[in-house]
Amino acid sequence: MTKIRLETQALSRRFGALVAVQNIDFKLAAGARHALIGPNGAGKTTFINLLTGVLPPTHGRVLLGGRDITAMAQAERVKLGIARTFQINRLFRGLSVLENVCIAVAERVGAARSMFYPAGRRTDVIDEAMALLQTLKLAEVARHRVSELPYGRQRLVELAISIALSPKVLLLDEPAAGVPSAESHIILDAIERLPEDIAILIIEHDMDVVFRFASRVTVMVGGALFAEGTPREIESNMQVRDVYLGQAPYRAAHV
Amino acid sequence: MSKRMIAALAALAVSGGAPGAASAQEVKIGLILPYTGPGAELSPNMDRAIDLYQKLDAAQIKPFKLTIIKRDSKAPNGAAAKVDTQELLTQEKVDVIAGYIYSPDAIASAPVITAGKRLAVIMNAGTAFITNLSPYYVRTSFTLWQSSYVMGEQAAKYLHAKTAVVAYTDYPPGKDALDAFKYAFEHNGGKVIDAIPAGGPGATPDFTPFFQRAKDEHPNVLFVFVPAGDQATAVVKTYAALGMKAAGIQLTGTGDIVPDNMLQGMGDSAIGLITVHHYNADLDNPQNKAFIAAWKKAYGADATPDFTSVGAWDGIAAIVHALHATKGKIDDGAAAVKSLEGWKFASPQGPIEIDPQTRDIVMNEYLDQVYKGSDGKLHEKVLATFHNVKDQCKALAIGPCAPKK
Amino acid sequence: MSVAVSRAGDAAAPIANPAARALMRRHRLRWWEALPWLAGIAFYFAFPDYLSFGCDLIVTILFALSLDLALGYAGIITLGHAAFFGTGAYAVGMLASYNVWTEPITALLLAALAAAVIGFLSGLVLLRTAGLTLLMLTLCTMALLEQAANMGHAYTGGFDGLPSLPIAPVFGVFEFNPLYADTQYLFALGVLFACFVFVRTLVYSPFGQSLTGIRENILRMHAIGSPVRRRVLVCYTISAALAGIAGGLWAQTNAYVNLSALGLDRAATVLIVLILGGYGRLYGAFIGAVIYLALEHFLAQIYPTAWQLGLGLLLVLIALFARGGILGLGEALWRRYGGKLSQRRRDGPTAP
Amino acid sequence: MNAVADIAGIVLGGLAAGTVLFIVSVGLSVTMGLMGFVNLAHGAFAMFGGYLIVLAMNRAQYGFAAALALGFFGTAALSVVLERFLYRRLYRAGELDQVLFTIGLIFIFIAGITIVIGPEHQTLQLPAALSGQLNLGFIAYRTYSIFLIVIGFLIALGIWLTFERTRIGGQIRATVDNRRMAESLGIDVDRLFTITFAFGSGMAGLGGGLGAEFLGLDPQYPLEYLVYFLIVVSVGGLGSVIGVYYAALILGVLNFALTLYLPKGGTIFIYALTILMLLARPRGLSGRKEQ
Repeated sequence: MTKIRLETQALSRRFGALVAVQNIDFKLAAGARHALIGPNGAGKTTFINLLTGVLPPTHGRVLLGGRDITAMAQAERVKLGIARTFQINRLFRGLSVLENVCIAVAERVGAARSMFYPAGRRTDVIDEAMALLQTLKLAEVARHRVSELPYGRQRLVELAISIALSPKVLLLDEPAAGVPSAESHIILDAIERLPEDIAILIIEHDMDVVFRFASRVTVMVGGALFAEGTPREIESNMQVRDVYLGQAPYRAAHV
Repeated sequence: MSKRMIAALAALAVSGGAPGAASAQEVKIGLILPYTGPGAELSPNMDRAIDLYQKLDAAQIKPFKLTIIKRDSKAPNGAAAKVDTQELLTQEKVDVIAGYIYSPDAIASAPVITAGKRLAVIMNAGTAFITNLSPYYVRTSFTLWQSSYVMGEQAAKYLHAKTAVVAYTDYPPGKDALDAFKYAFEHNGGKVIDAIPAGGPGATPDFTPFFQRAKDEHPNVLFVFVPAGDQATAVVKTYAALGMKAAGIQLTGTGDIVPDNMLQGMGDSAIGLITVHHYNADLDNPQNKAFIAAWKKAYGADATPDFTSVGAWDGIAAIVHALHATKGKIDDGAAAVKSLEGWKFASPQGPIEIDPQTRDIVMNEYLDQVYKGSDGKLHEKVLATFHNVKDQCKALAIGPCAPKK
Repeated sequence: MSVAVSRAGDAAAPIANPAARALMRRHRLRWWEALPWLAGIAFYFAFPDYLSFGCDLIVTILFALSLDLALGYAGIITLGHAAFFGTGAYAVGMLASYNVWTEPITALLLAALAAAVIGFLSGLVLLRTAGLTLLMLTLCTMALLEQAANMGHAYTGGFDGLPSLPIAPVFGVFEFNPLYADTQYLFALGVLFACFVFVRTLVYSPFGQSLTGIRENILRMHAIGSPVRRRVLVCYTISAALAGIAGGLWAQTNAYVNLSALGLDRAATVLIVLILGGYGRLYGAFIGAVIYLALEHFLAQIYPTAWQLGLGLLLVLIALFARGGILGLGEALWRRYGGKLSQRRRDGPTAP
Repeated sequence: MNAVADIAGIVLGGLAAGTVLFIVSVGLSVTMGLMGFVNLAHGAFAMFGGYLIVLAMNRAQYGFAAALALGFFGTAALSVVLERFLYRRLYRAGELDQVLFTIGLIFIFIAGITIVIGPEHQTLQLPAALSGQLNLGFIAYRTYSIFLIVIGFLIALGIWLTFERTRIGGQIRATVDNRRMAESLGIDVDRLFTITFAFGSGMAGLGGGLGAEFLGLDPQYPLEYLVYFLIVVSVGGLGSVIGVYYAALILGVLNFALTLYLPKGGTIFIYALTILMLLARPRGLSGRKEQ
C-alpha cells in the first residue's frame, strides 16, 4: 500500500532565466489518488512533461518503481507504464473513436510494427479497444469521427487512449477542462471507476473535483512544492488559501 | 501479335494514300517545338519561317500539299518530345518529323525515330553527336563546334589575342562551345586561362560574379556562350556595367549572345561585340534580302528573323527537296535521307550542304561585329567569311563524337 | 493484464458493434478495386498508339503512390521526392548505359535499393524538422543531387542525359518495342500492380495505421509510446524505394535518363498530381495522375500554346471547391447523396 | 588588384543580388507568417509588376520612377481583387490545398502573359543615370547595383519602422505571434491581411521590375525563381522582415563570394548554405513561431 510507484528527486527545469520547476521531491504511491493544484503558471504541466520525458530536466532524477528513468525517452517510459492525458485534446481527429483507441492498444501490445498483414485481423486489438469503449460508455459512438463528437465525449476519448496503454501511473492534466459542467460528470465518473492499483496524479483547478476524487493534494507555486497533505489539511492551510484559493475569479472563469 | 497487326494496318494506310493521287498529295509533317516552358520564345520564329516558306515557295511545293501537325515539347527534358514523336508516327501517321529545339528532345526521341523509319529533320538542337543516334536524323541547324571553333581560331588570328577566359552555360552546348573554342584557340597559339561555368540554362543567373572573376584575370578576350534568349541580354549588360571594355577585355561569343530579334533591346552596350555565327539578319545575299523583306512584310517592320528561323526555313526546304527526289514517297525514310545526302541549297544564310557522311549541315560561318547604323539601329557587319565549315567535333572525332568503343 | 478487458464484465459481444465490424473489414477488397486494372488492360487494347503516354501515366501513378505513403499517410510534406525518382532512374540508366546490368526486373530492385539508401540517409538528418523548413530541406537536398548529376556529366551525360539505353528483354523473352511501347506498357503495368499490392498491404497493416496516427497527431503518438521518429524514417525509406522503382521504370520504358528525373518540375508535378487526386486515399494517385496527365496531354495537342491556362483553371477550381482533391469531392458527394441510404442499411437503426 | 577593391566588389555584388531577392520576398514572408498561407504564386505577382513596369517604359514611354509606382500600385490592386475573391476562401484550408491553388494560379499567369504579351523575354531599359559605373573613390562599381542596395536598405528601414512604430505594425506583429490572441483582442485580422497582402504583392511587383536587370523577365519567371524566394523566406524566418533582409544579404554575399572563387561549384553553394543554415536554425535567422 505504501509502495512508491513514481518518485522525483530534486527535479528542476529552467527555460533560460526562468525556473519553471524547482527542486521538486515528490512521491506517488501505488494506487494513489493524488491531486496537483496551483495557480496558473505554477509549473504543473512542465512537471508532467518532465515525468513523461517530453522535456529533459536540467537537474534531478525521476524514478519509476525505484528505477532511474531520467535519461529515458518518452516512448520507453510509456512502455514502463507512464501514461498521460493532455490539457488540450490531442486526438486523431479524422479517425473514428474506435480507431483512436485501437492505435493505442496496437502500440502497447507491439502490433504496430507489423507491416504485412491487415490491422483488421488483429481482432484481439479491436476487441480490447471495443471493450474499453464499452466501459467508458463510448461504444455507441465508436464509429463516429472524433471531430464530430461533442467536446465532453472527446475528452473521454482522450482518457480512453491513455487507459488503453494499461498504465501503472496515469497523469491527468485537467481532464475536465473546457467541458460544460453538464457533461463533466461523465468524465469524473469514468476516472472514479478506474482500477484501484493505478497510481493517478491529477492536475485540477476545480476544488470540488479535488475533494471528490483525491486522497492527497500537493500544491505547487512558482515552480516549487508549496504544501502537501489531505484535502482537508490543504483547505485549512491559510497560506494556501492566500496564494491559491484567493484566486477565485480566475477559477470561475476557468471552470 | 497486335503489334504486327498494327504495323500492317499502318503500312496499308500509308501506301494507300501515297502514290499518284490525282489531286495534290497531302504530306503530313509532325512539328515538335516547345510552345510552353523555357523554350517557348524560340518557337514563334520557327513557326513563322515555316509558314513563310509555304507562302513564298508555294510553287516549289507543288504538286504536294504540306500539312503541319504541331506538338508541344514542353519543358526541355525530352519526355514530352518523345511521346509526341511516338504518337505522331503511330497515331497521326506522319511522313516526316521536324523540329526539336532542345538537344534532350532529339536525344530522347532517337530510338523512336529509328524504329519508326521516317526522316526527321532537326531544325535547331545543337549537341554535336545527336546525328549519330539515328540514321534518320538530318540536321539543318548547327553545332556549337562550328561557330565556336571558328571563333577560337579567329580570336587568335584576327583579334591577335594571347589569353582568353571562357564563360559558358553549364550544359552540353556550353561545354561543346568551351571545348571547341579552347581547341581552336590553343592550336593557334592562344591560352585559355580560365573556364567559368556560369549557371544553368533555366533561370538567368547573376553574371556579375562570373564576369568579375574574368575581369580580375585580365584576359585579352572573354568568350561567352549562353543559350539565345533571356540570358543574352544579361550577358551584354553585365559586360558593359562592369566596365570590362574599358579594362581592355573584348567580349566575343557565338551569335547566341546577340540574337537578331533581341539586338535592339540591348542598347549601346552591344556595340563592338565580335561574334561568329552562321547567320545574322544583315547578311548581304539575295536570298536573305528577299527573306527579310518578306518577313517584315508579313510580320511587321519591327519583326526580325534569327538563326532559329533560318534553321526552320532550311529544314522545310530540305523536306520539300526530299519530297520531289523520292517522287512523293518521302515516308520511305531511308530513301528520303539518301536524297538529302549531299543536297545543296541557297539559303538566306548563304550556300549550305548536307554532309553525306554525317547528315549534318555544312555551311558558312561569319565573323561579325555589332555597330550602330545611320538609321540609329544596331546592325552586324561581316568582318570575314569562312566557307564550308563542317562540324569539327565529328571531323576531329573528339570527346562524345568519337566513335564508341 | 489489460485493464479494460478485466473490467469489461458487460462486454457482451464487441464484435457485433458496427464500428468493429467496419474496422475488421476495411482491408477487404471491394469490387471496384478491380476497375483500375481492368481499365489498364483495356487501354492496352483500345489505344495501341498511346502506349508511350500510357507508360508515362503508369510511372507517374507509381511515383505519386510512393509520395502518398510519405505525405498522405505519414504526413511528411516534401518537395524533394524527385531525388529518389532520379536516384532510381540514374541507377538503372548508368548500369544499362555502361552495359553493367540490363536485366529489367533486378535492375528495378537495385534502383529501389539505391533510392532507399539515399532516403534513409537524408531522412536521418532531415526528418527532425517540419513544415516549411522540411519542405526547403528536401528541396535543397534534391537540388544538390541534381547539381551533382550535372557536374558528373562525364558519367551521367548531364543535361543531355544518357541516350538509347539497352534494356534486356523481360524474362529474357519479351523485347521492348521503341515505337509502340507495348511490351513496356505491360511490364510497367505489372510493376505498378506489384508495388500497389505492397503499398495497399502496408497501408492497412497496423504499421500503416500508426502512420496515419502520426499524420493526425504526432504529439499523441509520442505520448502513447510510439517510436515516431523511427516509424517515419522507415516509412520515408520505403517511400523512397518505391520512388526509385518509379524512376527506374521511367528510365527503362523511355530508354534514356537525364537531369529532368531529379528536377523540381518533377517533384512539384507529382505533388500536384497527388493533391489533385486526393492524398492519403491510396487511389488518389491514380485519379490525379490520369486527370492531370490526360488533360495536359490532350489539351496540349489541341492548344499547343495555351493548354496551361486550362490546367491552371482546373487546379484552382479543385482547390477552391473540392477539399481533399477529386476523391475528396467524390466522397463528399457520396456522403451527401449516395451514401446515406447504404450507410443506414449497414448500420441498422443504432446509427443516429 | 588590391584587396580592398576585391572585397568591396564582392560585398557590393552580393548585396545587390541579395537586395533583389529581399524586395521580392519580403511580402511572402509577412503573408506566410501572418496567415500561414503558402502563397507559391508570389512570384507571379512579381512577374505581373515587372511586366507592368517594363511595358509602361517600353511601350507607353513612362519614366522609370512613374513606371515603378505603376508597378507597385497595379500589382497591389490586382492582388486585392484576387485576395477578396479567391485567396480568402482558402485561409482555413490545409496548406496542400493552398499549394494546389497557388500552383494553378501560376499556370494561369504564365499562360495569360504568354497569350496576351507573348512568350518572348522583355528587356528593362534603365535610365542613363543608372547605367554604367559610379566611382566610389576606392572602387568604381555598377551604378545600378549601388542604387538597388540603397533602395533595398530604405525599404527595409521603412518596413521595420512601420512594424515597430505604428499601430498597424504592432497589430501585424501581434498577429504573427499569436493569431488567436490577436483576434480575441479585437484586431480585424482579415482586414489586416488584405492590407499586408496588397502591400507584399506590391513590393513583389516592384521587385520584379527592379530586379529585371538581373533576373530577366519572361513568362516562366514565377517558376524559375520560386525556389530562391522560398529559400530567403525560410532562412530568414516566417513573418520577420529583418530576418528576411539579413538572410537575403548574407546568402547574396556568401553565394557571390563562393561563385567568384569557385565557379565550378555552380549552384551547389546556395543549396548547401540553405541546408546548413536551416539545420542550425530550423526556424530561420530570427524566426518567430511557425504557422
